Amino acid sequence: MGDWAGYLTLILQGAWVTVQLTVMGCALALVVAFVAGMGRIAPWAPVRWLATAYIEFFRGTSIFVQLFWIYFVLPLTGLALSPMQAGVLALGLNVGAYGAEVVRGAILAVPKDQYEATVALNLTGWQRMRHVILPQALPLMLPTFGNNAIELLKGTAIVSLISLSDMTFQAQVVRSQTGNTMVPFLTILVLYFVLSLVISRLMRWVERRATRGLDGVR
Amino acid sequence: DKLDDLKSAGKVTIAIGNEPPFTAIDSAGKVSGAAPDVARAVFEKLGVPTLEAQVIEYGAMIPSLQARRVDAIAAGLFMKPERCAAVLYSEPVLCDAEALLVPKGNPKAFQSYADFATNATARLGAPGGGTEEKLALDAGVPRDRLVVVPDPQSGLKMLQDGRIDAYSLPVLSLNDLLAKSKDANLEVFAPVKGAPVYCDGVAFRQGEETLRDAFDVELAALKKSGEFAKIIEPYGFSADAALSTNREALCAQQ
Amino acid sequence: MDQPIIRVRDAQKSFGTLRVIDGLSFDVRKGEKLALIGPSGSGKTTILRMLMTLEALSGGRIEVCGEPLFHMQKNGAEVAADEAHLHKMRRHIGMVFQHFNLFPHKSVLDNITLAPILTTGEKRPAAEARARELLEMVGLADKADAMPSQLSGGQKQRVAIARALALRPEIMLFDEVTSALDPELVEEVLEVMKRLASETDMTMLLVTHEMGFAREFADRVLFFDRGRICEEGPPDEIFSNPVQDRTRTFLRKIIAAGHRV
Amino acid sequence: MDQPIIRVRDAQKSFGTLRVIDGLSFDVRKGEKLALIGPSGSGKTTILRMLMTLEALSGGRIEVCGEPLFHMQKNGAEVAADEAHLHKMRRHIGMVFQHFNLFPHKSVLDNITLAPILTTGEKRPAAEARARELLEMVGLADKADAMPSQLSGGQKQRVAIARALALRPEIMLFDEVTSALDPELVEEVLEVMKRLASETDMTMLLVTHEMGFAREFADRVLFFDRGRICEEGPPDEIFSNPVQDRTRTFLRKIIAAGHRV
Amino acid sequence: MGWDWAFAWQILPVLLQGLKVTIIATILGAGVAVVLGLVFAILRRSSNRIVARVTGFIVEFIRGTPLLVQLYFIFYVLPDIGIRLPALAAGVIGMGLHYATYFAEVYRGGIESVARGQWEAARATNLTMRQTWVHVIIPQAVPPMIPAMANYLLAMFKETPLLSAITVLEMMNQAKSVANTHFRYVEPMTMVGALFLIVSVISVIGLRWLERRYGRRS
Ligand SMILES: Nc1ncnc2c1ncn2[C@@H]1O[C@H](COP(=O)(O)OP(=O)(O)OP(=O)(O)O)[C@@H](O)[C@H]1O
Ligand SMILES: Nc1ncnc2c1ncn2[C@@H]1O[C@H](COP(=O)(O)OP(=O)(O)OP(=O)(O)O)[C@@H](O)[C@H]1O
Ligand SMILES: [Mg+2]
Ligand SMILES: [Mg+2]
Repeated sequence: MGDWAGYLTLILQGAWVTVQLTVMGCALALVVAFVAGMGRIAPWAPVRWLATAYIEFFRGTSIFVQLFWIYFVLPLTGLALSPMQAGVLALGLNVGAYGAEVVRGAILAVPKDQYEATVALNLTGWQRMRHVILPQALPLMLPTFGNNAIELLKGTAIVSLISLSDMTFQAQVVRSQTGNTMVPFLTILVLYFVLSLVISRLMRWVERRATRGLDGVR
Repeated sequence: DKLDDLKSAGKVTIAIGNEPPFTAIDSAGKVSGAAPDVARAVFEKLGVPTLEAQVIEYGAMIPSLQARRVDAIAAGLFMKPERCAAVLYSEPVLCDAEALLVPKGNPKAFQSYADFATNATARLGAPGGGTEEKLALDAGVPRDRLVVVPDPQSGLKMLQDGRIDAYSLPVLSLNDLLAKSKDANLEVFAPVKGAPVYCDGVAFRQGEETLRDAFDVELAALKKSGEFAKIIEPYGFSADAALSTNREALCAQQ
Repeated sequence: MDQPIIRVRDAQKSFGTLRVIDGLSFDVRKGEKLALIGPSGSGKTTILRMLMTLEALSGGRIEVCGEPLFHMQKNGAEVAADEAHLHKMRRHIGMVFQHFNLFPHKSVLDNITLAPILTTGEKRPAAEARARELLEMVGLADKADAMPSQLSGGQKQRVAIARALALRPEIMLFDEVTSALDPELVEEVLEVMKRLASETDMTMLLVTHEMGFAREFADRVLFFDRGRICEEGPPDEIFSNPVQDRTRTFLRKIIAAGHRV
Repeated sequence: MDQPIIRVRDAQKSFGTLRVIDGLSFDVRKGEKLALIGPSGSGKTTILRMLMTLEALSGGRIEVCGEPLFHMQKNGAEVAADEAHLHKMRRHIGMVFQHFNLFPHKSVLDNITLAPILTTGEKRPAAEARARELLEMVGLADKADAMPSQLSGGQKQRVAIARALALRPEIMLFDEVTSALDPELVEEVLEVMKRLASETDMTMLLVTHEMGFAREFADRVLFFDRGRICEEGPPDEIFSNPVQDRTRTFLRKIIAAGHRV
Repeated sequence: MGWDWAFAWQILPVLLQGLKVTIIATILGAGVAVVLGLVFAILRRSSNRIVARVTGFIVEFIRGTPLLVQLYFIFYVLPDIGIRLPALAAGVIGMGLHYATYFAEVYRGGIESVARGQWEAARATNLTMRQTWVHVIIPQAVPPMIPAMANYLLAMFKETPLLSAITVLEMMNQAKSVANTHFRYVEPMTMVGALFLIVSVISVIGLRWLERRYGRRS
């Protein structure tokens, strides 16, 4: 039972997998969130329906079901993904659906006044979005995005259920090797917390940058 | 065909359960255990030098094989008629009887799965979708007293904590678990009365008969040369048990 | 020029079942300064917003600079205008809002130059030079680099006026541009508008509750009531000698509330 | 009665490092109608809010009805008032806010009866009878069962006045009670206040930008500037013949902005 | 590997059995979260700095780490210190504790959504603190909270599959068990997904109704 260094290495390897899943999952979620979120308020009805269907489906079913489906059922149609790909896809699509609502909400939260000013100044649809609406919507999204990123980090724990060697999975391995339950679980609890702290610090920094200049006097 | 694919890839991926002595993965990530060691030896002879493993819950192994997540299962997944129908088994590799992990002295005197059916407060732990669960259900143990345990370590812990009265796995698995736990308050009762002896084989996907047959040929050679016994006996398995039976008999055995 | 620059004919506007503009017709000559007054809810804002194409027309017809605003020719027939047509027509018109609607994330200068650079393809240096001229005109030459949040209400509104002017519209619409301001700050904005009225030949439409200013500023006053024009004429007539009962009642209330007429 | 009902002595108020009220002293006689005027940010609202105990005093002393507002006797020494003392003192004072602050989840009648029933233990039938009387007085007898969201701004403000009166305060504070209203609706509220001023001997303090009304309503005007009283006197003097430069500038701007004085 | 209707029909009762456990766990968990969330919210507002800080840290820690690991901890580690909870109880407490940290935020938001003028009007009409809470603040703070709470209820519902890791026989566990015995993942997983979706869609319709009724509109 003495090989703690080895076991810690194992957990840290898992932590690295967790970090990879989180980063790639967040990247996918971000892209999907913007596409679907703007799709939901697009002027073309079919785009809106598609975005709505995606969002409602992924928010309506449990991430477990999505993960198991992607992992076990999708390959039967010929699309076999590695556990890592399946994990990133499930996490990204799931969190992306929540993110899409954030994007939509933030865009709609920009006062209608601002939109009207852009009409009065004769900007085109894309110019309105690009120069006026999105720059103001972004700071509104960031705090929730931060929370979503932490949700995604926590979500990575369930990929251990499809036997991806993330941190939680490795803790299980250590547990079965050593017969000790407390130490590996306590270790990963702390590690998860540290990772979530890193995310929230990072997001706060991004937020500060994004709002710099806005409301300069406040 | 499949064997050519594996050869050209130079590696084969198997499903394992991380349940010593059948299968194990150590802190460096190295795969060992009787089943993977045998599989490795045979695949090397077939010209596939590298063996990789994915740890998968027992119940998910066959679906994973069907979903092409792994090329084969070498995990102590015992042959049974339904399984034989779902996958292609090689000739038998590892044989073991069922056992019960119970508190020292077996205070409630459990000897068979039927004992759990008659004792109205007895709770039995077993892996989900495993042989033991099936046997217990067939013996009349009600669902609510048959606890689905996710992994051996959890089963041990639940027994220590008094959440279950006994935990059922093959003999050697429990011996290994008990040895690791160093818990003097527990003992292994084996074999479970009325439960058959089971053997596993390496399982392949339906339709890949040529691969399975090629595997069988090399496996038979391995058994003959005595190398087979050298691999599995250090883990506590009996080579004779595997030699004295065959796939046909095992697949017919309820 | 004889042809009116704005021509509203039997305009209709409903929100749901609520008819807000009800068969409205009027003309505006080029260069005319028009004040729109009337009780709350009578549709003054709505008509300005329709001219700015912020609201669609429910019925009737509006022409601006000789072209229909909400209609266009296509294959010989007249059809509803598409975004491209509206985009073209909006070049004629600028609008200043009650709540300024400055872009809070852009500096004063960027607020003013954004649209010229994006819509008329003006080069940045040229746009900035003109923006500074306009800031000079509204008395805010030193605020070019400030953010809107650092300005007082009156300053914000003056920037908003400069921003609208930067696109060189022929018609300017002002919707209660001083009613969100502290009383002390009202004057500086009205000052700018007076200057604009006297120094340019821009056509200006003004919705206001400041009767005193309307009187001084306008060539003609339209008194709105329930989505129609109830009385119109030169300011002196309307304010001193209103013909309609409704106009009289309205003016009496406004005066009682402490406003000077 | 000779003793002033309100006595402010060297009052101080800071928000962070910003000194908002700066050594302010004044008295109010019982029954007096006082108008507080002055530029934005001069501290008019703040002094009313302190009298209503919505803000704590940073320094100095305020007495209401002969008792210190923010201080009390304890074991012979004067200490900071506790909540019980403030609760007792608040009985003397009522306040009407710029944005009405009606309780949106309660009917008009419940808005008015809530406090009497809860704080003075009045019985419901008595409280309702009185509420209906007050509604009659403000001209809203038929709105007893309406919800606030169903009322116009002017009606809301009249309910707010009735709500404050229901507690029978000796002193009423009004903070720009008409500035959030449409101009047409201002009159109905001022009407109610005029009647209140002439029919009761309540002490009333009024912050307003409606100079015309202030002149008509007040016995005395305090002109605030930067947290102090810069000039005070009868309305006719202050409005027609201000002594201070600051007052003159302020009045000139207000007049230029179209307000009648 | 196609879809087998007969098999689907045959396993439906078992899955519905699991759905019942899922719903019970969700409701009990929500009950714990509602109460505990209020406790967290109150403690966090405490004027005692230490109490507020410590509560804040606990809340952040719980929210920053995965529920799965927390469940492992409660179920497998707590017995070491003599706390042995039945599986369902451990699951309910784990979920309740985890979501209490979210509910605490909902309470805070609800209270802050009441306009400042309402506090002032209550003060000006001389209501006591208790009267202000009971008659003015809470009646206005609770309705806007209802949609958010219903949202989290739905989220909890979708996270119940985690309880399978601590041997609770909820719907996902039943499905896995069925899948394991019959070596078919398509039907059980798809049906679990469908059942989740059905319950979610019904809940979302209910939620929209709640939002219309109680939600605040900007
Ligand atoms: N988007 C809208 N949806 C529904 N009704 C609207 C909308 N915009 C305006 N209205 C209604 O149309 C009527 C006319 O509104 P409008 O804003 O044009 O009046 P106004 O004359 O500008 O009044 P005010 O002096 O108060 O600004 C009002 O009854 C108003 O409630
Ligand atoms: N809660 C607060 N925190 C910080 N500063 C405040 C606060 N309340 C008021 N102030 C500041 O105190 C000063 C005086 O404010 P006050 O509201 O009393 O002015 P006022 O005379 O009522 O002005 P107005 O005519 O605009 O209502 C202002 O500079 C204001 O910004
Ligand atoms: Mg208007
Ligand atoms: Mg004020």
